[in-house]
Amino acid sequence: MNWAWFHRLASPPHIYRLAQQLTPWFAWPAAALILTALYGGLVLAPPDYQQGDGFRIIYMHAPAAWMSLMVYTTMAVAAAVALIWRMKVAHAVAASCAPIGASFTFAALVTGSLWGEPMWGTWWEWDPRLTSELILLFLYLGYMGLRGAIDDPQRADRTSAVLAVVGIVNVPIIHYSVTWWNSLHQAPSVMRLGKPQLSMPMLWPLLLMLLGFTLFFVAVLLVRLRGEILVRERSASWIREVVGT
Amino acid sequence: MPREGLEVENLHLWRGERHVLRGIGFALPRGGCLHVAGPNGSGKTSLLRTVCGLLYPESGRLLWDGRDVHQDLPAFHSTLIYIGHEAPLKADLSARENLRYWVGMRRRIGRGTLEATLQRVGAAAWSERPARTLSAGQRRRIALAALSLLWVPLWLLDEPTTNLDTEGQQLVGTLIEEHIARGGLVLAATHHELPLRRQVQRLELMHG
Amino acid sequence: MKEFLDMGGYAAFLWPSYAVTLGVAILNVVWARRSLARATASARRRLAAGGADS
Amino acid sequence: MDDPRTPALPAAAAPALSGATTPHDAASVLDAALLVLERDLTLALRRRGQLVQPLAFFAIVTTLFPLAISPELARLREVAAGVLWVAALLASLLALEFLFRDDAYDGTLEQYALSGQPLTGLMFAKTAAHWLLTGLPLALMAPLAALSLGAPPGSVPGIVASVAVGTVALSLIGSIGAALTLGIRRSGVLLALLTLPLALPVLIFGARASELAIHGESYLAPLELLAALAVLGITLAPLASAAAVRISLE
Repeated sequence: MNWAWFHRLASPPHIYRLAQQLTPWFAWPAAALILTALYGGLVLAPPDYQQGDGFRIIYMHAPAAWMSLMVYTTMAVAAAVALIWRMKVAHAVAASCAPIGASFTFAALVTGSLWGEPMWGTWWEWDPRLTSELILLFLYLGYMGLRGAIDDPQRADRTSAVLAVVGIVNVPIIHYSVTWWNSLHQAPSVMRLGKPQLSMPMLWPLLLMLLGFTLFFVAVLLVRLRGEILVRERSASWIREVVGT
Repeated sequence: MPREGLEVENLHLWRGERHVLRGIGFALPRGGCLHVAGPNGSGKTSLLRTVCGLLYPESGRLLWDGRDVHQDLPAFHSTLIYIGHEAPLKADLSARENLRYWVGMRRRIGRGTLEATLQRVGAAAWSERPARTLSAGQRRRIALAALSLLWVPLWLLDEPTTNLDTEGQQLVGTLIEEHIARGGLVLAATHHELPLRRQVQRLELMHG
Repeated sequence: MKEFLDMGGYAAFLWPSYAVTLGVAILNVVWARRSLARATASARRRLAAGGADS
Repeated sequence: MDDPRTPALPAAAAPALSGATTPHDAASVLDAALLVLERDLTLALRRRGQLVQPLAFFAIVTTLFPLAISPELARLREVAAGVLWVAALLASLLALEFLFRDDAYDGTLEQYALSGQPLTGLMFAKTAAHWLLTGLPLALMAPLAALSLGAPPGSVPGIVASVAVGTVALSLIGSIGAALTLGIRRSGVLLALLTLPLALPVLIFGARASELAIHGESYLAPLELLAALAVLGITLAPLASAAAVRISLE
């Protein structure tokens, strides 16, 4: 099989320029979708019959939680690709993901807690989803800590890539075990951080929001990716072109 | 047409920001010895570690008997022994135990062979002492014993004569010469001269 | 308008959660741009220092 | 070459020198793995002090709880399983720092990586040695700690079984963390940060199994889950730690 096209496609200068060109194509639609979804979620959607207007936190909590997992998955897939094919660009993708994912995991925890207070009456409940989210934050912190502790950039890339892959194998196991544990100890009276019954006018802003945040992630990733590629690239010829001396 | 032995083509290696190896190339046929020379920090150790597959080069090729070694590293590894600055010895094990564990992982060795080799490198007298109590030169001699016990074709030696007395250095020379004579390959990195009776190929590395 | 801001009594929980999430989003844009700028600057410095390398 | 002090090698030691074919006396993976295991056990027995440290730590931590909570056995019994498992987790974490450190320092890992033997198998042997030296003793000590926390004698088999199986998984997960943090100075806290989240399922299932055993109920379900984790760890963890070790040598 001829891999030449693949290598050309994945070559740092090509990816760099592609990232530069594609960024606005993700950034502006992301902004438009998120603004539309905000209007839909805050104004058009009717209050929930049980949770009243409080349910509207879902328009922030769900995208943040979605980002936390999707970004981790992206990071782990990129890390695996980078390890297997020794692709520098894939390492750059993985490295770009971590801070984005960690920050949204943090947001998911805060919004979950803010949602929990009116629903449960406490700021923190050992709800399985919040607990998993907390562990995910620890996984991100471990990844970033490991990366930061290794001086040699290539070794930092490859070591943290192994951790990302190990982590993604563990994420479903952790989630399962936490759910299992919770089902043993959960007092039945406490309401779960559940999805309210969403009618159509409540649902579409949520879907737009999820799509908007996904595009937003890609846009931010593309910007970060360019920086990470520059850091890893030593061939002067094309760098001079793009950074302009 | 595949050639026998080791071929290195246009090797480039980066360590972080440093461009350590800049287009290194050489061919080492069966029965050949290459003396890698150069000042400290010129990349001698990096070259040896790249050749044995511990470091992955940025570009360039490494061929063993005409095949790219990175396609089957374990197979390539079973044809070589690499000895770094320090002999990999456990302080709490005796010289003999160290040798048995080190070599035994790769080759079943009989007691007689082990004793004869210890005798030959002049280690018989202190082979029961824990490695902790051995001098640097004695530790080197254990490494020499491993070298002759393993019986693999490709020797990668980093500063093989360091810490050895005159007699020990002669032993290194003799071992290398015997190895070449039976068709082995030796890649020795040292800024000293190799204690050999004849001239060998030389690769001079410059400051990186 | 006041009614909208009050959010049926959930304002104290709802608005902070919007602020945190959207704030994180905006911070991400800032961080990303800053990290790109830093990488570009360091690439320039590297080129200026030892540009002959290929 | 005719130096009298360097007699030629005996003929038996001189098979044909060949790189392409495997010599008839090449050691198999199993030979190599058993030697690694034997070597680690021998070394540990020569350094008994290091061996006892995690166990002493475990004993001290489990002693702290009655002092911190209450001497009432009835109250302690409620938390006994949790105390036991958190202490076991921390004790096995403590022992992890030694898993690869000396081998990395003296060049042994390098020789493992260059031995031509699958590094995965050698890592598995090292992890097995680690379990024999920490996990197994912990499992044997756990019932004593449990009894002192008010667990009934009938719970002993369940506690031994759950700690024994659980520490297999802990050793395997820990070996990944230890391999990833190789070459990092003062890696202790980072090692904990990497390992503890991954070890969470072991803690959950293990503590549940011990709790059920203490209450005299069937602990089979969580024990099976623990065993599943251990099997998964046996298949995947040595791969990951071998990869991490190779990277650490770069």
